[in-house]
Amino acid sequence: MSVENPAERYLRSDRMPHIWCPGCGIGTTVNCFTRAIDESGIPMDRLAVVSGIGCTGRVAGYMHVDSFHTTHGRAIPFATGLKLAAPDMKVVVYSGDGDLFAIGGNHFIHAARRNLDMTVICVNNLTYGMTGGQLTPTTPEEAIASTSPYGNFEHPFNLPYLAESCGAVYVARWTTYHVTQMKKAMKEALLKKGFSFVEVISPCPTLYGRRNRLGDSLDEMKTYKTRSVIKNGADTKEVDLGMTGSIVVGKFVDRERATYQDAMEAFYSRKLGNRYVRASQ
Amino acid sequence: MSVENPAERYLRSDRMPHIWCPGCGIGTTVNCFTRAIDESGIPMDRLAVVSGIGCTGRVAGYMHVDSFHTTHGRAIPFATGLKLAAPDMKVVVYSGDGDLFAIGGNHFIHAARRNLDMTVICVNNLTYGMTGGQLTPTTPEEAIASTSPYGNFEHPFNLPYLAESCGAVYVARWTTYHVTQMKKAMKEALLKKGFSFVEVISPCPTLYGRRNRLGDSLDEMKTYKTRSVIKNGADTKEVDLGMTGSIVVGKFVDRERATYQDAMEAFYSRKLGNRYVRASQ
Amino acid sequence: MRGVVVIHAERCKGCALCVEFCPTDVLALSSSFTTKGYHPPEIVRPEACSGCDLCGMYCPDFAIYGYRV
Amino acid sequence: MRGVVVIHAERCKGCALCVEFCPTDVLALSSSFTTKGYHPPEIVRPEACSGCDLCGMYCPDFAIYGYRV
Amino acid sequence: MTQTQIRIGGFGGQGVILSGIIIGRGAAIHAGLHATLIQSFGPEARGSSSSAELIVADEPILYPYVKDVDMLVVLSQDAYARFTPALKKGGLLVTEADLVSVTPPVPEARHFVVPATRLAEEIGRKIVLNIITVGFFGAVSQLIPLEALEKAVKESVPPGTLDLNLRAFRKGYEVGLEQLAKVQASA
Amino acid sequence: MTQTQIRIGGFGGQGVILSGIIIGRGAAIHAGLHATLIQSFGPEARGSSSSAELIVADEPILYPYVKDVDMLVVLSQDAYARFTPALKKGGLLVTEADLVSVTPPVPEARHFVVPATRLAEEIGRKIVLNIITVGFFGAVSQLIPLEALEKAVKESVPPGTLDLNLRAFRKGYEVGLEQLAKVQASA
Amino acid sequence: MHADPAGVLTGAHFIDGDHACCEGALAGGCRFVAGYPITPSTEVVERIALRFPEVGGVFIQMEDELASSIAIAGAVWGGKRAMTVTSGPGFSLMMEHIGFAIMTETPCVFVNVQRGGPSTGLPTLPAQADMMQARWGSHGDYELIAVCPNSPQECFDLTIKAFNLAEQYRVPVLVMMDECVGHMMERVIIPKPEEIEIFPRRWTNAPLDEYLPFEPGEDLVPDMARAGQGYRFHMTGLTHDEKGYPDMTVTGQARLLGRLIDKIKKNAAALTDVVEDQVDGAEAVVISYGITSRVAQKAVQAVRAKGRRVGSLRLRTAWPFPEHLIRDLATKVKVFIVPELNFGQMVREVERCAQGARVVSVPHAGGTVHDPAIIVQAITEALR
Amino acid sequence: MHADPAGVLTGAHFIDGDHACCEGALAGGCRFVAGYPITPSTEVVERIALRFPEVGGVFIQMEDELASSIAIAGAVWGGKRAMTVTSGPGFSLMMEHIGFAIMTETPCVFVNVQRGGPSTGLPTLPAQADMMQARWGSHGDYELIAVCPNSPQECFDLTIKAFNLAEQYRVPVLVMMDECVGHMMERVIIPKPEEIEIFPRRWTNAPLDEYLPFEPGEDLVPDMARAGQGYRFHMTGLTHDEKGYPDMTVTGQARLLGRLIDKIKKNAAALTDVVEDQVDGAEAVVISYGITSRVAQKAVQAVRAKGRRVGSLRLRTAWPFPEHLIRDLATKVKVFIVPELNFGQMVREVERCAQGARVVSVPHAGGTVHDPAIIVQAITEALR
Ligand SMILES: Cc1ncc(C[n+]2csc(CCOP(=O)(O)OP(=O)(O)O)c2C)c(N)n1
Ligand SMILES: Cc1ncc(C[n+]2csc(CCOP(=O)(O)OP(=O)(O)O)c2C)c(N)n1
Ligand code: SF4
Ligand code: SF4
Ligand code: SF4
Ligand code: SF4
Ligand code: SF4
Ligand code: SF4
Ligand SMILES: [Mg+2]
Ligand SMILES: [Mg+2]
Repeated sequence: MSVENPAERYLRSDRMPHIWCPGCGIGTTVNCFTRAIDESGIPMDRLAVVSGIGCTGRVAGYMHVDSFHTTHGRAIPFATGLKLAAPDMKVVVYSGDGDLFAIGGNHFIHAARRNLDMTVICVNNLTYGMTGGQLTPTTPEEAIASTSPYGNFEHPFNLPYLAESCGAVYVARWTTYHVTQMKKAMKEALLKKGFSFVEVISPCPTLYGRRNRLGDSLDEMKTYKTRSVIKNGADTKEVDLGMTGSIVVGKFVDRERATYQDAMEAFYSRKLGNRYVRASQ
Repeated sequence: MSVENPAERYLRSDRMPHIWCPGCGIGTTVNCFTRAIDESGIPMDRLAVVSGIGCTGRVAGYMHVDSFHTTHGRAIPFATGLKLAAPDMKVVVYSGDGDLFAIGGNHFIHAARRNLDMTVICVNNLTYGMTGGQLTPTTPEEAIASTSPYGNFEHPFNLPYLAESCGAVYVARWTTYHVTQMKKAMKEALLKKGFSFVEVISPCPTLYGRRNRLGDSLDEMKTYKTRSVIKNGADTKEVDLGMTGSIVVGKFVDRERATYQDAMEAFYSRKLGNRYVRASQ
Repeated sequence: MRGVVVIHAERCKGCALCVEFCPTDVLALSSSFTTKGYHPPEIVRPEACSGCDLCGMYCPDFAIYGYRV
Repeated sequence: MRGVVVIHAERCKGCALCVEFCPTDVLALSSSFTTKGYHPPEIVRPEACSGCDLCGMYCPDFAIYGYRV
Repeated sequence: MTQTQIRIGGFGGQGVILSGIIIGRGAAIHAGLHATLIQSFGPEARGSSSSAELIVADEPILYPYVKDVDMLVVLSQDAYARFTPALKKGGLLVTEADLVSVTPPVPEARHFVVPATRLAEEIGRKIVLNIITVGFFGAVSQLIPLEALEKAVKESVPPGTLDLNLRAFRKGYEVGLEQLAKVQASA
Repeated sequence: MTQTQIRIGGFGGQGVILSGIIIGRGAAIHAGLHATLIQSFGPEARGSSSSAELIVADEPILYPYVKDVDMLVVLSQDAYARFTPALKKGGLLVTEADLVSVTPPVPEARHFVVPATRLAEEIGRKIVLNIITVGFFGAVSQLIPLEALEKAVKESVPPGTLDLNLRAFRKGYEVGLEQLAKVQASA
Repeated sequence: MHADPAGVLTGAHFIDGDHACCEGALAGGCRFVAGYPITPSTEVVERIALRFPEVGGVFIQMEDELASSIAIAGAVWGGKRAMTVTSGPGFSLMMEHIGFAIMTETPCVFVNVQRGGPSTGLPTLPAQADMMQARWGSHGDYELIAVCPNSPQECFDLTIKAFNLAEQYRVPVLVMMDECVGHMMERVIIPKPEEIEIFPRRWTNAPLDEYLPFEPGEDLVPDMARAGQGYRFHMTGLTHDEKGYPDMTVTGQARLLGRLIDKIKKNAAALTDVVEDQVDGAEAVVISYGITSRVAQKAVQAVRAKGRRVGSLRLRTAWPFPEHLIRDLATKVKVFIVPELNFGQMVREVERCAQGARVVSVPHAGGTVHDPAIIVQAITEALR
Repeated sequence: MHADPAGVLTGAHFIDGDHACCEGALAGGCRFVAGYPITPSTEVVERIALRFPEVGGVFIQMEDELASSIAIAGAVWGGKRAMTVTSGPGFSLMMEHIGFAIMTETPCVFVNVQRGGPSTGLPTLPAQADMMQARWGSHGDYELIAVCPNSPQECFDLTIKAFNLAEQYRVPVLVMMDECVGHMMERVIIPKPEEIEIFPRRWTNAPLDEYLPFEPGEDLVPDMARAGQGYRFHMTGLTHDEKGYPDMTVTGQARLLGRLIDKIKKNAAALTDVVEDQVDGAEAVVISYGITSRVAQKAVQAVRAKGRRVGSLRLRTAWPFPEHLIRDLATKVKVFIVPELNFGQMVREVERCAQGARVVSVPHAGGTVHDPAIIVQAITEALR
């Protein structure tokens, strides 16, 4: 008996090989994502993946579902329109740290605030991969990037804290070393109603790793293994990341709050009674 | 003996009367601001006020200091350039809730993250005054606005929490009822090194007040008086605002962290030694 | 310590904040109109003024202020 | 329960993650090259494979997977 | 082509624009005429002055702004000062009795005074001042049939306030007719 | 005008672009010639192939891309396959000894084989493969004076690695000269 | 197809252009609007917010114009007809997403109620100074469609038309209003639903595994799918092939851009929507659009009254510019007179097509409309 | 004034256009750069990040292009010469702030390294398809200056020039590079500091209480103050008067915009920077700019070799378009040939000025440069 690669049916096999560098963590996250979809039981035709621009932004193009490669930073507002127009779809935004939190930061905080029913997966490789390894808002202090050639002196975002403070109902962080936990978090996020956020710390050996002398992908994965501390339910205030020191991972937030759409429908029903006409796809 | 209006020297008297409606809280905040400058001892020629667009955005135009009326949402990045180019200036961003947190949200979170040395004063009247009273990201649930004619079902930002989670070193909230405390907070913010944030809940009787049947400005001020609870040092997580219920006010955050400029200078000095040339105005 | 309050009636838009929040009830809205049609405050208990300038800080129109003498 | 591991060598870019993180040391990097010049993994202890698919989840290139039989 | 240029001015909150809309609607929807209404506003004008420019004509209107005013209705002193200079010789001028003092006077106008504030107080709601004025204007201008205006009032006010507003409208019309009669008698 | 179109191809990490830059710099800065270098890259090419298009001429260069290759240096099989078709008849072809198998052969090329990998191993640092190649190319092409190239090498490598690189460069040049001599002898 | 009765407020209304635009959108089948307030366009979305819950539409006030202008693209691919509404500064922020809609062939409508610029300018006063921006404001090469209403009635009519053209050509269509028509109230007749033609979305009926989302039909326009139908399609703002996959090659670029441009350019004649008035045999022709066309018409009438043969050509579709028409006219008339509320924008197109015929620009800085006398004078001088 | 030696890397360098642009900025006195990475412009800011700490400059990588494009305005008013750098998609996001810089007369430099569009398009390949966007991409009416380098050397030279023109006219100046010149390495000669002319900021020397920040001098350009000098000035993107106070009136608009446009338009001749080659007596003239001008020159040489009299006119300043020059030439030559890496943008300006002379567009979708043979063919056919 032979079994197909479990990732295969979720991929556009005609587009393989993908463009990612050897050992790039993005592929690992996608691999876990395909298994998470599988386990979630969400039918492929009900799933849409939306990406911005970046190495991670190419994920949409490799997923064999309705998939949208939008503009830099705007995956979330595109997904907002998509989700509100097609409420039966499970909409996943899959993008990079720069895309989601530099140029796209405003959309993230507003979507979290509104509790839009979508999952945001951020492959946080601590740099802008696609454009050649510049500083991002998540680059740790001291790290070298092409636009911080002497090292970074900016304080980076603590993404789980930001997500929680804006209202995300599910927040988890893992590294690409934690494949089973990452898969589980992705699955939970997919099944969660409301704005769920999964951050995956991921190697970019070609740029971030090389510039910061972290070795190849495998070396970096080993570092993740030693640096990571699993603290489910940790106070997100305390999960800042540095160049060294521990990487706190785990499921940090899992709470309930009415989604934008549910709040809207309940509200209009209450205010307008049967004058209210629900949107249909 | 006759004494001049203490506000007068800080105002462009040739532009009075201003455009704000009778009872509009913006003028009250400006009045307090003039006294705060006075008490701070910061020379007027060392102070710059930068505003975005909105009723509050007009503040820059009335302040008799170097003053910049920029574009909607972009006061903070303008101020960033100004401050980095003229590090001797005390730069104050004075703008509305919509300007700073709808279109301008990304700049706020990044400036707070970087701990840019500036003071941001937000007149939060819970609506877009200038354009006729639309929903903002701070409009409480249930409130009527011209774009939420049946009431608002979006969850608003909790601004102090957002500011703290991004890294602001000083965070306070008052209402226009709390003139002395507001003045003190503004003064403290002016004298604080780093990214300081003062939120002032303020009446917009013409639009927000009228649509939500809150009476005139005086009525709203009385409500502030009864609804407000002073909790200095409160956990910002707990200071959400609703249509009714308490308005938690006070100084919430006051901490130390290297500013962007200090971090930059220290960093380059360390890395480049005397090859580093400090920027001069 | 005593205070003085100064009213710049032509700037006033009659919101009555100064009247309401003067701690010693120095002020009342006048029945007269400004040229723009607003009722400005008038000083009804000058002797009670402490010059605390609360009216000044409340006034949205820079139309009043107090000072100590 | 036993497992099977399948390698799609032409997709492999030789990062060795599968080799490193296989819990039962089933894999080793081969000394042969793919046409792109990478060393793909080879199965050195087939009998030890549990089919856990950890290699599959780690692989950034969808070049390997395991399953239980 | 006959074209009537109308300006209605007052201060914010008086419902000046709504009165313009009612007259426009009456003309354009119920009287088979053409009407174009433009409201003048700007951020500087917030809460202070407010005015509507209305053109009523028997043919499509091309130029949309009012330049030479045929009929002027003013509900504030400020509006009186600002808008009377553009009133044509022999034009219709309606001023509110309590809010506007006719200084300097406009010698060659056909001048009517609407006691809108007083009538509104009689009716019991100050807010209907503008609807009274519409009625009054309808009568003294004789520009648009009564029924057309009345239909427009019905369509333009919140349903719950319909009775009140219709009373106000009719009262204004009535008083207007009386004054018109007086003037015509004296003419 | 004399113009030489050069293509240098290999895979990412081999320093192919740098070798192009050194030759270009040698020509443009130290040999009184003109040189234009363009690197071909794209997101799809990440980490795999890498190539430089270099034109050296005695007049300003107008068209910047290489179309008909006068001189081709390939350090990977992939580059060999992709770039040999554009090599002009009688053009210069330099292939790396261990990395490129000359199949299919290019009959009418002046073909040289640089044992760069082996020489690099001898020198002790695999990374100087590209500098060896530059030296070798300098010798067999005779396009740019030795001194010019050597100055360019000096300016183009990190100061700490200067000695190493100069050794590599000279080694490559030496081996190139030897081969050139052999060919010329046999011609 | 005819309009969905739910959205059609049949009857005669006395409303302004902003409100009429909203009703046009509703009648045109729009069921998703993302917007961000800005004077003088806000009334459109305010009315949408009021009307949508009763017709099954979704309105969301986004955090900014960047978000609004791409949320509509998301909604379109979710199956809705969608629009956003803005004015100058917001329009400038939408430029990237106009390009994205063009590249991804996302049918959608952008309404720009023009006010005085540049920058914050004159927020409450009219201008027509975003006409060239409408054509050229996004990076890269493209063609699109822009319509110019001159009355509230046309704000209604042309908004419906905009939705139809967007669907027909799979292109963003711009409704270039101005503050004057936007805030001007006039009679607007809304017809019965069955009198309103709707160009439906070009839904594909290809079998699930045969569909190529960017394979053009004969008219160069591909059929469309929406999320959730099982097509599992991909789209990207990168240069792409028929499958929607990135194809970042010189030939890929030439093929894709060539088609995106041709699908509009080759249909320029069909897209031409002008109102001609006594153009045949005219010595001079006044070319105008939007609110200025009404003032111009007044001027034309005045000049005709003095016995001169002056024609008037009004552009209801500004882009694509009716080049063929002007080139043709240029051989027949002496002079074109082009009044606009700007320093001379569309007049440049006229100049381009004039081939030696004289062209007189009648610019205006905006804030109000031309004094008709100025146009009369320009015509008169031009005819001298 | 001459360049500050600290920023001038005198000597001969073999560098690409992006790096040369960075060195031009440094030599041109730029001491503040705010940027956001985007291919193919990123190398400019990467080099800036490396170089600035040693010359007293401040570089900040902002959160997006909106922020970058206004942070530079802040820095300018803080006293610095400032620039931002981007490419197509980022340029689209900067449109609002180009307008803001125009309205507030903020001297600053925007570099756009053009790549294939629209939308994400061809990120790593060249195009010249943002030329019209450069002129028209922001809302409202305005004029600005745009220069077009055709080599790394010119990337250096014209970046200095851009800073000088920005200061002289108090206007944003656009450096319209393309991916090809940006990534092409050639010899770049950086002169000695004392050989580099710097147009200093037009600092006011008015007494503190007499300064009117927007009162123009004779050349229509006002003198400037910076924050902290005690002038306590105000500036706004609203239509404003000489004091910088809002003046939202029809006359205020006409006065301000009239001046902002005239200060460029009236100096169009002075701003014209073209390279003419055998234009006198030519039957045909090829008009080109940027990288295309090199390919065009090759083609021109080929045609001349066949004995035809073909001239070449290269635009180093694209905007303001040298209208007077083309109008004049149009009376002398039979035909203009305009090759560009776009579907025909600057050619429209040529058409506009051609007054009946023939104009042949030689478009190209981009991704590479023209094959010179195509241009040769176009010239040959045009001359037939
Ligand atoms: C408006 C705009 N600005 C900039 C870019 C250039 N750009 C493309 S991807 C990218 C950064 C990507 O970083 P990240 O999101 O972290 O993704 P990664 O490549 O690291 O996965 C940038 C800046 C762009 N495409 N569009
Ligand atoms: C790019 C852009 N979008 C929209 C606007 C319109 N606009 C002007 S002010 C404003 C909202 C102001 O709200 P807020 O900041 O809360 O200030 P307030 O008027 O309430 O004091 C908006 C949306 C604009 N000027 N520019
Ligand atoms: S550049 Fe970095 S993030 Fe991008 S594919 Fe390569 S390793 Fe991955
Ligand atoms: S609209 Fe509201 S916020 Fe604006 S001036 Fe009036 S009261 Fe103040
Ligand atoms: S100064 Fe103080 S006491 Fe005097 S009137 Fe003002 S508020 Fe009252
Ligand atoms: S607070 Fe100011 S505006 Fe209000 S009533 Fe008193 S003086 Fe007048
Ligand atoms: S399936 Fe599990 S046990 Fe088998 S090779 Fe893969 S990782 Fe090892
Ligand atoms: S993890 Fe995948 S790519 Fe890496 S060595 Fe194993 S099979 Fe190859
Ligand atoms: Mg990243
Ligand atoms: Mg507000």
